[in-house]
Amino acid sequence: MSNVLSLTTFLPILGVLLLLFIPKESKGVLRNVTLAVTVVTFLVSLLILFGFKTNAEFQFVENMPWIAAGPFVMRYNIGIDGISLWLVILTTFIMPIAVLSTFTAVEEKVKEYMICLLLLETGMLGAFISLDLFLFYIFWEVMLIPMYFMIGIWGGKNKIYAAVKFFIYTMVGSLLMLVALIFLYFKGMQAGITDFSLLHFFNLKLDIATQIWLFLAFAFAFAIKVPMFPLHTWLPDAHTEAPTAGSVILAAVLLKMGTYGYVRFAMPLIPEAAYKFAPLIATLAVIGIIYAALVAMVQEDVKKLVAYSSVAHLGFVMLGVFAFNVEGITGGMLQMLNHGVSTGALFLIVGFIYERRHTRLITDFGGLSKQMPIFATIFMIVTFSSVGLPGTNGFVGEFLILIGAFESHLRWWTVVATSGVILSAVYMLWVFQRVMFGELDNPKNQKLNDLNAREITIMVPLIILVFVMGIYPKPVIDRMDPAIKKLVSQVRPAALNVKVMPAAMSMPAAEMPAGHSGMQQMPTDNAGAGAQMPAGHPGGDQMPAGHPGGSPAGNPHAAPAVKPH
Amino acid sequence: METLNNYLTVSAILFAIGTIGVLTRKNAIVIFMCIELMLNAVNLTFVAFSRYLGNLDGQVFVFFVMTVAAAEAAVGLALMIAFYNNRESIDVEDVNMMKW
Amino acid sequence: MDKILIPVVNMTPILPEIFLSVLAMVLLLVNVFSPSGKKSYLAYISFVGILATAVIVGAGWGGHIESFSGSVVLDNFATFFKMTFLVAAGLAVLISDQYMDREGCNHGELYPLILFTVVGMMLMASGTDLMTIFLGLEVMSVSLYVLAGFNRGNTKSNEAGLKYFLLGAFSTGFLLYGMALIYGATGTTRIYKIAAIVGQMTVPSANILLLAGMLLLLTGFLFKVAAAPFHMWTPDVYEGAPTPMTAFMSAGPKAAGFAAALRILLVALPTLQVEWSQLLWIIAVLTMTIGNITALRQDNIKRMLAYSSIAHAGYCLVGFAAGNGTGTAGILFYMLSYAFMNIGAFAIVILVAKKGETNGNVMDFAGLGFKRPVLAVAMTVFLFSLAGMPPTAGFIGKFYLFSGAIQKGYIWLAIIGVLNSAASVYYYLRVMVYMYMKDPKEEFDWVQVTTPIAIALLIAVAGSLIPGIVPSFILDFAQQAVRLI
Amino acid sequence: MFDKVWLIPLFPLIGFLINGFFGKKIKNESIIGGIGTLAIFLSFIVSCGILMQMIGLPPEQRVFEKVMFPWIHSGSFKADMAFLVDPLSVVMIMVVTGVGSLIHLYSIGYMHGEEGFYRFFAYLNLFCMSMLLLVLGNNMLVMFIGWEGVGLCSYLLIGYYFHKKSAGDAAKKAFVMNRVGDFGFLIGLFTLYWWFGSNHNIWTINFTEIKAASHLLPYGGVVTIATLCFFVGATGKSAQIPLFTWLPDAMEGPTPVSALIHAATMVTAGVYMIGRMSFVFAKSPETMMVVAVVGAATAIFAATIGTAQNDIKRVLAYSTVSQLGFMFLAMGVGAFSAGIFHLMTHAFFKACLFLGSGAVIHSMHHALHKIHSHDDAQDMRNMGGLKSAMPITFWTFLVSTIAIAGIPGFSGFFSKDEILWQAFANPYHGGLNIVLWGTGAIAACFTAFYMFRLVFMTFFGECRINEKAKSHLHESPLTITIPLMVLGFLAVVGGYLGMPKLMGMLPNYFEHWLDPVFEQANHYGAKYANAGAHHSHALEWALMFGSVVIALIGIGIAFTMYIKNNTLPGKFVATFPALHRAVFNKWYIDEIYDYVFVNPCKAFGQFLWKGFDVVVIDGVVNGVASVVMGFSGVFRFMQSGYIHNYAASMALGVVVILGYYLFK
Repeated sequence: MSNVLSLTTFLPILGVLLLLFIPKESKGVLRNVTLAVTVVTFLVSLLILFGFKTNAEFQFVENMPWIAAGPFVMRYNIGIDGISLWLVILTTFIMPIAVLSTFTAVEEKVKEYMICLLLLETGMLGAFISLDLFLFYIFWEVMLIPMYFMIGIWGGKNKIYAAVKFFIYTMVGSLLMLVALIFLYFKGMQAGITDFSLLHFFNLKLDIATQIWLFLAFAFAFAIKVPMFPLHTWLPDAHTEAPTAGSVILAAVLLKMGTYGYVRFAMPLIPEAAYKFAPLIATLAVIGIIYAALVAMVQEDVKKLVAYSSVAHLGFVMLGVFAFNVEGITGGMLQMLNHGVSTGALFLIVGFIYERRHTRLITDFGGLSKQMPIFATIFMIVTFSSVGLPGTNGFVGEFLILIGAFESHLRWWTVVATSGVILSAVYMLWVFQRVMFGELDNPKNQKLNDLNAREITIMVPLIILVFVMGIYPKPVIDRMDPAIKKLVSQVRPAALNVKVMPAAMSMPAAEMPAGHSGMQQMPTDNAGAGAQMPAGHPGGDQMPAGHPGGSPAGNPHAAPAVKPH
Repeated sequence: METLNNYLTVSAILFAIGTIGVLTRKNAIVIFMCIELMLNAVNLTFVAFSRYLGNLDGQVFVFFVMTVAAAEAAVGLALMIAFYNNRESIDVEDVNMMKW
Repeated sequence: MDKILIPVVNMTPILPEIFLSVLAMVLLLVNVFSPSGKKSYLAYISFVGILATAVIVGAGWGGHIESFSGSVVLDNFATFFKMTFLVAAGLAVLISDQYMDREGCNHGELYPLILFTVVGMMLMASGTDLMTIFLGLEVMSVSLYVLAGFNRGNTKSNEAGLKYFLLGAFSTGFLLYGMALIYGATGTTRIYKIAAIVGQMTVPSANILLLAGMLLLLTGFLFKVAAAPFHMWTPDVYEGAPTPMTAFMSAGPKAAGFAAALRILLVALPTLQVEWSQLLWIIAVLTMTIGNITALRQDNIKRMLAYSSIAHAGYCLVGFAAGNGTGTAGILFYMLSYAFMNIGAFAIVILVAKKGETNGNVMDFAGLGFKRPVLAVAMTVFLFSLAGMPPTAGFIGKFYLFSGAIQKGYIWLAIIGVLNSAASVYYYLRVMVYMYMKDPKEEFDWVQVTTPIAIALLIAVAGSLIPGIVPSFILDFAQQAVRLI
Repeated sequence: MFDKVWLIPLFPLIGFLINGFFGKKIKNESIIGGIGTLAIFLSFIVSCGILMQMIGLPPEQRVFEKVMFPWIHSGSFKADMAFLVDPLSVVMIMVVTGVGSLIHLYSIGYMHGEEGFYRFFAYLNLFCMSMLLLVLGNNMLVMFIGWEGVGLCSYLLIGYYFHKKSAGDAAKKAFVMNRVGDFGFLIGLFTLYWWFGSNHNIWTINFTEIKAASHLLPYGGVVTIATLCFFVGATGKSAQIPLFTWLPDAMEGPTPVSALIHAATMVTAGVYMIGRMSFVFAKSPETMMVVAVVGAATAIFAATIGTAQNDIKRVLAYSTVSQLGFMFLAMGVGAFSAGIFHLMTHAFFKACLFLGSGAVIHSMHHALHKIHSHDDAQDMRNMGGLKSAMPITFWTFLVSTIAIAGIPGFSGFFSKDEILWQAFANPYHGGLNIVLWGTGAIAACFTAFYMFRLVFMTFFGECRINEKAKSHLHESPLTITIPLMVLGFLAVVGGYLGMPKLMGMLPNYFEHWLDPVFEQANHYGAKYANAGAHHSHALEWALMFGSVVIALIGIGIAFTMYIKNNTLPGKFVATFPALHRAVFNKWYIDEIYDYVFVNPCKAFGQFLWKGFDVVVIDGVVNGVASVVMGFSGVFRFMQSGYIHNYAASMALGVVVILGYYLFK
C-alpha cells in the first residue's frame, strides 16, 4: 500500500514489457492485454482513491534519493493531494476507454500503438504525482513523445504537420519553463533550500521582479499546453489529425497538464506575480472563451469544432483558477474533470461516425438520429454535458467557476465569460442539429449501423459520470476541498500584499459582522500562517488559527477583506 | 626590449604574410608552404622570447614544432597525392565537391 | 657546470598512452606481416586493447600524480576525458569493420591510426604543459587527417582529408602563436606556473601579450571543437570522411579540444575569466544558432549531423562560458553522453547506407520504423537524446550546461540555448517523420547488423538512456573531475 | 405530507426512466402512455395532499423546506438539493401536475401511432420533473436546474419531428434564446450573491434567507442591476420582448407540447420567478418599470401580430406571448398575486385552446390525409364550419375564448381586470400608470379580436376544404375530449377563486392565499411615493366596465369582418398592404435578428477562423518557422565549399576577436 502510487504509475510500463513479447500479428491478444493492463491500473488507482484521507496533506508520499550531483538534488518525490487525486483517477479511468476505442479503429501497427498508449499513461500519471519539480519536468516532456508518434503515425492526412507543430510548440514553452525551474532552484539555494521538492519552494519568498519573470516563463509553458488564446493553434490541428484515442487522451488528460501546472506550480510558487497577472490571464481566458466559441461555430469538421470547444472550456478553467478563491479553483478543478469526461466522450463520438463514414465533414451527415437512435441519445447527453446543462457535470464546474470569478476581482471578465454559455449552446446544438436532425438524405448514411456493444460499453461509464458528477459532486468536491483551501491560504495572503489592502481598510466598519472584530490584523496573520506552514501541516486547521472568529466553516472567504471591490 | 620588439614584429609580419598567402594562393602545396611560414614565424617568436627571458623552454618548443611540421608535411603531401590521383589537380578551387 | 638534474619520472600518468602506442605499433607490424585479406581481427584486437586501456585508466581514478616535471598530470579530470575518448574510440572501432569492408578500404592501418588519435587526445587531456598539449593535439590531428581521407579511392574522402588538413594546419598556426605569446608573457609553458604568475598580476587583462595569446590559443581550440566562425570545415569534412571516422571525429577530438581548453583557461587563466567568458558567450550563441539553423535544411544525414554537432559544441560552450562547476561538469557529462548518442546515430547511418555512401539522405530512412523496428527505436533514442528530451542522457547534459549558465547569471544565454534546442527538435524529428510516418520505398533487405555493430548499438543505447534515468553516478564523477582541476 | 414533497418530482422522473430506457421494448402504447400519465397523476395526488395540509395550517406556518442532499458546497458557496413548499409553489405544483396530467392523458390519444411514442412520453415526464424542480427549488440553483431542464425538454419536444429541418431550427432557436435569458439569470444570481456576501457576509442563494435579509437591500442601485439581469432571464423563458421570437417557432412541436410547455407551464416560469423574488424586485422601482413596460409592450405587440396569422397554432402562440405580457405587466406594477392568478387562469384556458386546436388539427390532418391532399392542416383558411363536426371541441374552445377575451363571468375576466386595475392604481409608476392601463386595454381589445377571428374562421361559416374531406372530419376520442372538458370547466370557474373585492360576492381567496408570500414585497411597495393614493370605487367600476366594453368591441369587429362581411379583411389588406405585410411577417423581427445578430456572428466567426486563426496566429507561428528556414537557406549558402572562404572566415574571426579585445 505504501508505494501504490508508484505501482499505478509504472504498471503501464510493465505492460509495455509484456507487449514486447507478443508477436505483432496477434492483434487481438495485443489489444486485450493492453486493455487488461489499463483496467488493472485503474483498479489499482482505486486503491488510492479509497485510501485517500480527506485532508490537505500530500498522501502516499514516496521520497527517495535520485540524483544528487553538483548544486542539484533531485529526489524521486511523489505524492498526491486532493487536487491531483482526481486527475490521477481521471487518467486511469480514461485509459481503458481510450484503449477500447481503438479495437477496430486501429488495424495497422497495433503493437506500436498500444505501446504508445501505455507509455503515455505513465507519462501523464507521473506528471500528476510528481512533487519534485525536476521529476515533474521529466514526465511533462516524456508525455510528448508517445503523443507525437500517435499523431504522426496513426493520424490523418496532414498528420506530420500537426505532429511536428504539436511537439515543437509544446517544447518551446516547456524549455522556457525549464530555465525558470533552474533559476528558481538557484534562488531557493540562496535561501537554504536543498532540493527540488515542491513543498520546500512553497516557503520561498521572492521579490516581485523575480516573480514576474518566473511567472512569465511558467505561464507561457502552461498556456501553450492549456492551450490559451492566442497559443492555441496547435490544438485544432493536433486534434483533427490525431486518431480517436489520441484525441481523447489529448483532450481528457494532456490539456489538463497546463491548468494543473498553474494550480500546482505557478500559483503557489509565485503567488504575487500570479495575482498581478490574473487580469491578463483572465483576459486571455475570456477572449479564448468567446473567440473559440465563435470559431467553433463556423467549423466544417466536427472534430475541429470539438477541438475549439476545448479551447473555450479551458478558458473557463483558467478564469476560475485565477479567481484566487475556493469556489473558483474548485470549479476549475471540477471543470478539468468534466472537460475530460465530456470532451473525451465527444471525441469518441466523432470517432464512431468517422469509423463508419470516413468523413467528419458536417455537411456529409444529417438525420442520423433516425438510423442511430442509441448513438443519438448518447450524443445528445454528451452535447448537453458539454453545454453545461444543470444536472450534468458541465454545469457544476462552470457555475462554480463563474460564481468564484464573479466574487473575485475578475467581475467584469466573468460577465463576458458568462456569455460564452450562450455561444456554447449555439455551436454545440447547431452541429448536433446538422448531424443528427433533418432528412436522412445521404444514401451513404442510410445504411449506418447503430452503436455496437463495445461502443456502448465505452460510452456508458462516461455517461454515468456525466450525471453522477452533475447531481452529486459532493464526494469529489469534498476530497479536493482541503487541498484547495490550503492552496488559497497560500496564494491569498500574497494577493493581499499586492494591492487589496486599501480596499479592506476602506470598508465601513459598521457593515462588518460582529464575528470579524479581529479582521484588521487578519491579513498579516494569514500571511504568517502561509509562510510558516511546514510541509504537510494539517491544512484544514490552519485557517481558523489565522483568524479566530472567522466564518463557521473556517474558510478563507470569511473575511470580506479579501474580497476586493 | 628594443631588440625583442623587433623580433616580434618581424615574426608577426611573417605570420601575416603566411596567413595572407593561405587566403590567396590556389595551389594546395603553396598554401601548405604558407602555413609552414606561419609556423616558422611562431618559431621565431618562441626563440626570441626564449632568448629574452633567458630560459630554454621556448627553444625546446621550437624543436617540437619543427618535428610536428615535418610530420604534417608528410601526411599533407600524401593527402594531396591521393587527391591528385582522383582529380588530377591540386588546385584548391577544385576541392569543392561538398558544400551547402 | 651545474649538475644536470634528471627529474624523477613517474610513468604512471602516461601508462595508458604508452600502452596504446605500443599496441598501435604492434598492430601496424602485424598488419604488415599478415596476409592480405580480411582485417576484422585487427578491429577485435583494438577493441580489446581499448577495453584494457579503459581498465588502466579507470584504475587511476582518484589519484593526483604530476610527472615529467609538471608536464603531464594524472587527475580525475584527465581520467574522465580519457574514458570519453576510449568510449568514442571503442565504438568507432566496432562500427568501422563492416563499413570499411563494404567500401573496400578495410586497410589494417585504420585501427592503429585510431589508437594514435586516442593517444594524442589523452595527452591533450592530461597535459599540463603547453608543449605536451600541443604535441597531443598534433598527434591527434595528423592521425585524423589521414582517417578523414582514409577512403583513398573516394573523391569525397580525399577532399575531406585535404580540407581538414589545410584548415587544421592553418588553425594550428594561430594556436601556436597564442602559445608563443603566453610563453612570452609569463616565461613558462607549464600551466601551473602560468597560473601562479598570472595570479600575481594586478590587472592581467591589461597585459596585451597575455590577452592576445589567450585569444589566439582559444581560437585554435574553437577550431577543434567546431565553434563558429571556425566551424566551416565541419560539414564538409564530416560528410566526406568515412562515416565511422565522422562519428569518431564528432565525439573524440571535440572532447579533447574541450579538455585542453578547459584545463588551460580554468587552471592557467582563471583571472581572465571576464574576458574569455564574454567571448565564449557570443561564440556560443553564434555556434548554436548557425549550427541549428543550417541543419534545418540538410537532406544528407551526415551533413545534418555535422551541423548538429556544431550546435552541440555551442551548447557545451554555454557551460564553458559559465565556467563554474555546474557548467564544466556539464561539459564533461555531455561529451561522454554525446559520444554514445552521436556515434550510435552514425552507426545507424552506416547500416542504412549502401556502398559508395549512397542512400545517405533523410528521405532514404522512409519506412525504416516498421521495416526494421529495432534499428529505428535505437535511432529514435539517439535522436531524442540529441534533441535533449528526457529521459535521455542528452537532456541531463543540457540541463547541467544551461544550469551552469543560469547559476552564473547568464539567463539570456540559457534562453537562447533552449530556444535553439527547440529549433533543433525540428530536424531530429524530421528523421523520425521519415522513419515512422512515411511509407517505405524499400525493403531495407541490405541492412545487415553484424555482431560488432550490434554490440556498439547496444552500448550506445545504454549509454544514451541509462545516464538519463540515473545520471547520478556519472555526474558525480564529472563533478569530482572538475573539482580537482 | 410536506416532507413527502420530494415525491412530486420523483414520480415523473421514474416515469421518464422507465419510458426512456424500456419504452422502445414495451411497444404497447397504452402501457407507455399509462405509465407517463400515472407518473404525473401521482404527483398531482401528492400535490393535492400538500394543498390540503397547507389549507389546514395558519398562514404564517405555511412555509416548509426539505433538504434532500447537499449538492454543491464549496468555499462559502452552498447549494443543496432542497425544496421549498409555500403557498406560491403549491399553486404552481397544482397547475403543473393538474394541467400536466390532463395533457398527458390527451397525448395518449393525440400521439397515437406516432413513431417514437415512448420518446414523447419520456420527454414529457422529464419536462414535468424539471418544471416541478423549478417551482419547488428552495434556492436559485435548484430553480436553475429546472429552469434549464425545462429548456432542454422544450428543445427535445420542439425537435420531436427531428427529420423536419424547421423543427430542428425551432428547437435550437428556443434553446439558444433561452440561454440568452439564462445568461441574465446567472449574472443576476452572481450579483445578488456577491452583494450580500461581500457587504453583509451572507453568502446565500436560498430564497428564504434572502427574503429574511432583503431589508438590507438598498432601493435601486445594485438591486436594479441584479433584478434587471433576472428579468432578462425571464424574458427568455417567458418569451417577452426582445426574446419572444422562439415561441411562435416552437409550434413545430406536437400540439400537447405547445399546450403544456409553451402555454400553461414553462413559459410562465419567468412570471413565477419574479413572484418568487418579489421581495427583491419590489426594491427596485426602475426594474419594476422596465418589467411593466416590457410586459405591456409585449402584450400589445404580440397581439397585433396575432391578428394577421393564418396558422391556428401561431395565433395561439402570439396570444400566449401577449398574455404573458399581461402577467409581466402585473408583476411590474406590483400586482404579484394578480399576475400569478392570471398565470393560473391562463394555464386553464390556454391549455384548453391549444388542446382544442390540436383536436382540430388532428381531425383536419386525418381528413386531408384521407383525400391525399397536401394542404396545410393548420391553416385556418382551410378550415371553417367545424362546429358541427366537432361539438365538444367547439364548445370548450368557445368557452376558453370567451375567458381569454375577458368577458365577465369567465376566469380570464377576473384575472385580467385585476391586472388592468392594478396597472392603473399601483404605487410604483406615477404618471406612467395611465399609459400602462391604456396599453393593456388596447391589447385586450386586440386579444378579443383575434381570438374570435380564430373561432369564426375555424368553427363558423362554410367549410373551405372540399366536401370529400369534410365527411372525414369527426370528433376526437375520449382521451382527447375529457381533458378538453375539464379544462373548459376550469376556464370558467377558475376565476372565482380570485374575485375582486370590489364585487364583494366572494372573498379573494387567491390573494389571501398568496399573502404570506408577497407581503414582504407589498410592504416594500408601500414605501413608494404614490402608495396610499385613494381611488374611488366608482372609478374602479368604471374601468372594469370599460375593459368589458373594449373586449366587446374587439369581438364585434371580428364578427363584422369574418361572419357578417367576410370580404372586409381582403379590402383591409388591399388598403394597407405595407401594414399587413409587416404584421403578417411578424414586424420582420426574425429577419432583423438574423441581420443584426445571427449573420454578423457567423461572419465574425468565419473571419476569426479563416482570417485571424489561420492567417494571423498561425501565420505568425508558421511565419517564425519560415523565417528560420529562410535563414537556414542563407547560412547554408555561406558554406561555399571553398577552402579560401573557410580560411577567410577563420582569419576574420581571429582579427575581429583580437581587434575587439586589444583596441576596445
